[in-house]
Amino acid sequence: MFVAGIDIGSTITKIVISNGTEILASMATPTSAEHRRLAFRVMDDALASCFLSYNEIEYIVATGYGRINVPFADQQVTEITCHMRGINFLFPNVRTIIDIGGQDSKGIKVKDGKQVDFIMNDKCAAGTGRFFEQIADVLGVKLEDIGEMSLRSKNPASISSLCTVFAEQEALLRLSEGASIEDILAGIHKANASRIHSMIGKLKIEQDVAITGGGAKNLGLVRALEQRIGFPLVVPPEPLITGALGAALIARETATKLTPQQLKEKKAKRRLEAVTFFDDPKRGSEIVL
Amino acid sequence: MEKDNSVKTMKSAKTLKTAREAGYFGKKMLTDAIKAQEEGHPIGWSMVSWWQGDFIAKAMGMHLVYPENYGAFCAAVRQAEPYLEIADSEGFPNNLCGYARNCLGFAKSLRDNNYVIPEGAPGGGLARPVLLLASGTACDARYKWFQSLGRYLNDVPVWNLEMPQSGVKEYYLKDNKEKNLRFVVKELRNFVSFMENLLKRKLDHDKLKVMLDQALKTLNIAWQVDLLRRAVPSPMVSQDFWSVMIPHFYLPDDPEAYSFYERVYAEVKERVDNGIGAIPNEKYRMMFSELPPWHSIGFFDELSKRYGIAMVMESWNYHAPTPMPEEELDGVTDPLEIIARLTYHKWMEHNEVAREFDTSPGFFNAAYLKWAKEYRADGFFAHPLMSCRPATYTLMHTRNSLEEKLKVPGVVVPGDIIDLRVFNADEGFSKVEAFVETMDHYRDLRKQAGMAW
Amino acid sequence: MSADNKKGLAKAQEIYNNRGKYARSLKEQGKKVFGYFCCYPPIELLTALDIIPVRILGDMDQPVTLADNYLPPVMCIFCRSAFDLGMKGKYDYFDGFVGAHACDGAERTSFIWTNYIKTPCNFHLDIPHTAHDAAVDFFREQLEYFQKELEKFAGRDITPDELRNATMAHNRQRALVREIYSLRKPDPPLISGTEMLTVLIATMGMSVHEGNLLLEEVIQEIKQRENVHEKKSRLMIWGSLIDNAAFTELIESSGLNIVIEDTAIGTRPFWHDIRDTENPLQGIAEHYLKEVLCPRTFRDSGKNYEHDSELRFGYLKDFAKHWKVNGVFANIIRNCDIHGYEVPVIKDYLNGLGIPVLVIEQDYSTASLESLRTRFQAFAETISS
Amino acid sequence: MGYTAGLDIGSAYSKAVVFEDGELVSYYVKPTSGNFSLAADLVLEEALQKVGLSLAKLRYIGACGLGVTFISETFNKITELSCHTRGVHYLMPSVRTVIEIGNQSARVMKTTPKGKVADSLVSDKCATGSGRIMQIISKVLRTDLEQFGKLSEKATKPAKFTTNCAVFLETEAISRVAEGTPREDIIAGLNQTLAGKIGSMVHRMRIEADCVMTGGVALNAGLVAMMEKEIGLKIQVPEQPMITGAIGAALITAEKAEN
Repeated sequence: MFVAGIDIGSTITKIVISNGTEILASMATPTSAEHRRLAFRVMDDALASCFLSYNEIEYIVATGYGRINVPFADQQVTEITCHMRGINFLFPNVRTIIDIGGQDSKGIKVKDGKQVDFIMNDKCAAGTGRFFEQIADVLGVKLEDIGEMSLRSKNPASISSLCTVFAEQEALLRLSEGASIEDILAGIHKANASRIHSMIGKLKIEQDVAITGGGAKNLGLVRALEQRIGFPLVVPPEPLITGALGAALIARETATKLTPQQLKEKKAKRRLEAVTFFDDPKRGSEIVL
Repeated sequence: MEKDNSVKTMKSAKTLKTAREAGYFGKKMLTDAIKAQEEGHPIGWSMVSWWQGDFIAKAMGMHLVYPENYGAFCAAVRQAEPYLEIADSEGFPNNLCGYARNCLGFAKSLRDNNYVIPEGAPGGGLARPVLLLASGTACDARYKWFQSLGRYLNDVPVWNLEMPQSGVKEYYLKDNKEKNLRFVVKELRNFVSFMENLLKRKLDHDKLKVMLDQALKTLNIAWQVDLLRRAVPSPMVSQDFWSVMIPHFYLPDDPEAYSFYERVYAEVKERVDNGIGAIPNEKYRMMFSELPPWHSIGFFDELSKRYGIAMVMESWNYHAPTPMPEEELDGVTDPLEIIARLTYHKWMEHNEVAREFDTSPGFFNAAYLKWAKEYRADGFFAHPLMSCRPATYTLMHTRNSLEEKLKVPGVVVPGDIIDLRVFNADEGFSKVEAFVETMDHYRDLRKQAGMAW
Repeated sequence: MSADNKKGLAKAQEIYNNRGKYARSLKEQGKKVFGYFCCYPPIELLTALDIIPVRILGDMDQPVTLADNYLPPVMCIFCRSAFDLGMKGKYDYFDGFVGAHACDGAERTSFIWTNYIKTPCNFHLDIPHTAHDAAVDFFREQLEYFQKELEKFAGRDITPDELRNATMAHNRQRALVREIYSLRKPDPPLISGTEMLTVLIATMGMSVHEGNLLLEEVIQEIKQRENVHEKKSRLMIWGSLIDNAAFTELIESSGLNIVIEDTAIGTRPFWHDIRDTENPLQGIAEHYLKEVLCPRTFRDSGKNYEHDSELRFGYLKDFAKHWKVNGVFANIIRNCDIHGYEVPVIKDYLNGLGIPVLVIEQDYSTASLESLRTRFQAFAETISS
Repeated sequence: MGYTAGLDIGSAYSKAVVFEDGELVSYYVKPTSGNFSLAADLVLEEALQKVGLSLAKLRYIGACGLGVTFISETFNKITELSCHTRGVHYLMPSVRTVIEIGNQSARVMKTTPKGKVADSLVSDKCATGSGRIMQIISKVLRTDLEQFGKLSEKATKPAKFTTNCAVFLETEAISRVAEGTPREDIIAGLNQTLAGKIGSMVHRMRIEADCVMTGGVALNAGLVAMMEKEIGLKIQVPEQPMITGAIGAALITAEKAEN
């Protein structure tokens, strides 16, 4: 039985196609503003890579902040549940999950394979990928390099502001004062780790603790968090796709509960063409993104 | 330019000799409590209740410590952050009162250490209490916070003292004041029976009377120091006041506090007599409201140095009240009633000004309207607090009233009592630098309007 | 106005949508209208003089602008919003204003309100912090002053019978609201949280008699319903008030049915009747201090933390049981101290009963609602698994 | 009197002006691009070069702005509020109210007939009411700030923004695009949000005519129009609205030195 999970995050769109036991295809590509069209594009690519068609996929679960914009999905599930399922599948001993996404960060508590509590950051970019992106941009370094660079610091700079816009200025001031980029980045990571830690702390941290999402790829952040929390974190081999994986797992679970007839009816309801604002001549706007 | 960090830790250079001695009283409160506990005396954690509960508890042999003061203390030595973080992860919203979060974090660390004060607690920590004495005056935090301490001080009872805070108009309704006082006295009696029950001992009325007499004397002399501060140039600025306020505010019944104020008075008087200002080149006089950034008091030294600004008077609620009119205490012998009248007077004493200026609430903004003229204020320094709404709610209104009614302009520099992140000294300096021109302008306006200063 | 031709829920919706218009139409009929803050001012006294009490609410749909200069942004956003509407003239139809020391926010906002928004009659009620007998006496004495001020304004006295009748009418309203609540016990409930909110807000802008008629119509209407609402996980709301249907709609479209709300526009003003006492003001004072269960009133502490929690929140256990609650949403309007301090204890207490709690500190703005959807959906997923 | 230079080294733009005997003779503006020292050196050099001057000819340098400490020459530091007030007064002496929207905050200043700060108000420490937002959103919409005015005029149903965070405002804008909200409506909504925020500051000041708006954002005619509606007064915009701070810095410095 083929199933798929698609996770449209604020920054990256991820997809997992599975035959029910193993992953056949997984992809991650930047999210653009036009989710519907994007969903088709990544799905088309993923299907092509394992020589499948939409009709052969029994059940598709969409998750992530753009989950409602996936016309061909059979069901929408929040990324919180999907991350939990993905991590629980990979690491059954994990009790606490930290997900650092592009524009939010979350903590999830798991007990006996069930989600018992969760928390999301509150309308502030601190502790999210967006924060690091802005800082990397301002400092003129590559986003994927900042973690490693921060680990080379011996004397982390003091960054007090956790507002991205003001931290940006602070970083520039420190830079102008002669602090090295490494030290500034270390300061930035420290400040964010402390912010994330106090958010997760509300859930009562229990071992094992896993970190997922784009933030898990930032080694500097992972180390800074480990230092705060006091023990090592579990990092999945491909932290970006845990949400999509969880979605695929849910898809399989749901599909097995349905009769072939029900599955067929579901599939018939899928919309396989993106009718969107951008395709609608009546709306007549010239925005190109 | 000084670096951000160094500004934040700027300690204040106190100008008065006596102000430099005042630190003794803060430490005394904490260490006396720990000693008292070792000797088996009951400890109470008390909110500032403007002397409503303090003397009664103390007269019954209870030793009081003040978590609010402890919050300011932790902030001043920059050791509040770890406690704030604990409170945060306990689930308390991080916009709650900074003092409260500091205390909740400390209480959790106390419980987790089996009620033995953890090593390294600032100032030796707060001894474990048998009573949490809350207050309904001024703000909700001061009973909600103690109520939520139940999580960590499992079986310690909370008592909440009542104090009416009527609107200005309501205050003047016929007989209302006496009715309010009757309510307070009744509640104080309830408090006494609660305490007698808790401590299994009787209130010693004579002892209470002695403490009260001493306290009224101390408050009186502290008030006289305030009167001296009307002098130009200002003999004593806020940086000094924030140090010397501790004894009268927390320990007015302590004879040591009284003799301390005698010395403060003498020192300030000498300055006034000889025309000596607390700061060199006083050019502008400002009133400060509300609680200061305890971690950065040195900011105000810098304002003096750069712009010749003297902070001549500060939040009314930390000052000793004007002495009560004699007829107010005529024939009153019940110490509980004297206490009720004292605290009520402290809270309502500016209502007359509020009525004159047609502004409400009297208790939070009217004092500045009176003082602007008495202290010849050129400006109003408003310090909105990120984590204290009650102290911040009326600031804008006070500033608006001062500007409209007395042509005294205000400057707003946001910060916090504890949280270091909000206060930006550089931003503050640049606002004040421009504000200096504004004060000049309003001086001209007051002159044109024929006002006295 | 068109509300006249409508009945029941439709009428409630109409008035909910046009509160100001409706209040102005009452004035055109020669009625006096008073605004009041929170659920603590005893509106029975207003009713006794045929004055219409209109509950002052904010507007989550309108950005706060004018209030910035009087109430800084660190203040309670609900208070700021309400005051902002006042400054923008949205409440210019008030003949009177009743402020209350319900919490710091309500108290200081009431004071500032009277400085900048003038009404012919205004009164501030200093609600005591405890429910001790002395506090009840004190509050009753204040109500006597309040009554005199109202009588002065109306130019006539309130007879004891008038006050008694007014109290009975409001008790009747309380009973009717409780009856609607009981119609939320079935699964699915006969009336949604959103409909309930519009009904309650509508009654908070009309005379008690009209309100009672409306409630009777609503009861009749929903009793005849069949399968109007879907079965979903059952949610209790506790905490700061919600006064905008966009919020409840968001919740109820995220896989949850709101079945009961322990808030100031919910059970709190309606759950207990006012006792008939020899001096009617005594029963009123007792009711507001002892039976309106906002955590703003300090109740003497229990023997220990568990006992104290039980004394303070035990009634929630009954709510949860009788309304078959699957989860609780603890709603904290940002900077609401009264509810903010309770977050850990309410979590402890309800989790102890096996009930999951979703805590959200929100910004009281419809524009930021959509970002909460994932949380409600994830909570629905959590409690249904 | 000779030559005086004024510098305003902001977080987004650096500006330099040169005065000769009290007359503005040259100015130069360029993005700071994260390097305060370099930007400061560059703008000063360019401004001098435009009138063929060498650094040695300058008698005084006055400066303001976030990056002021990174100026390598000896200079006189003056607070931005005074500089902007004074700078606007130089360009338009009849002005009594200045609305200055910088990269990080918005300020409203009332000026005395002599160009001193009679009263001032600075927005909270949040990027919402600042030019930074415009910059971020213009990036999202791939439109120049100068186009904002024209586009917002075409709006039919302005989008709603109420988040208080610049970063999330960006997210909101992206979501609006994704939902199909026309660009004009997004810009108009953004202008409305800012106009409301800054308008309330202006109300607080009980402003007086004439009123002027400065800062790069003043080039957004849509915002200016909405502000005018909000405050009920005509708002003027200087030809080059970004250099008022630098002008004030030069003038105040020269004046202080002469006295």
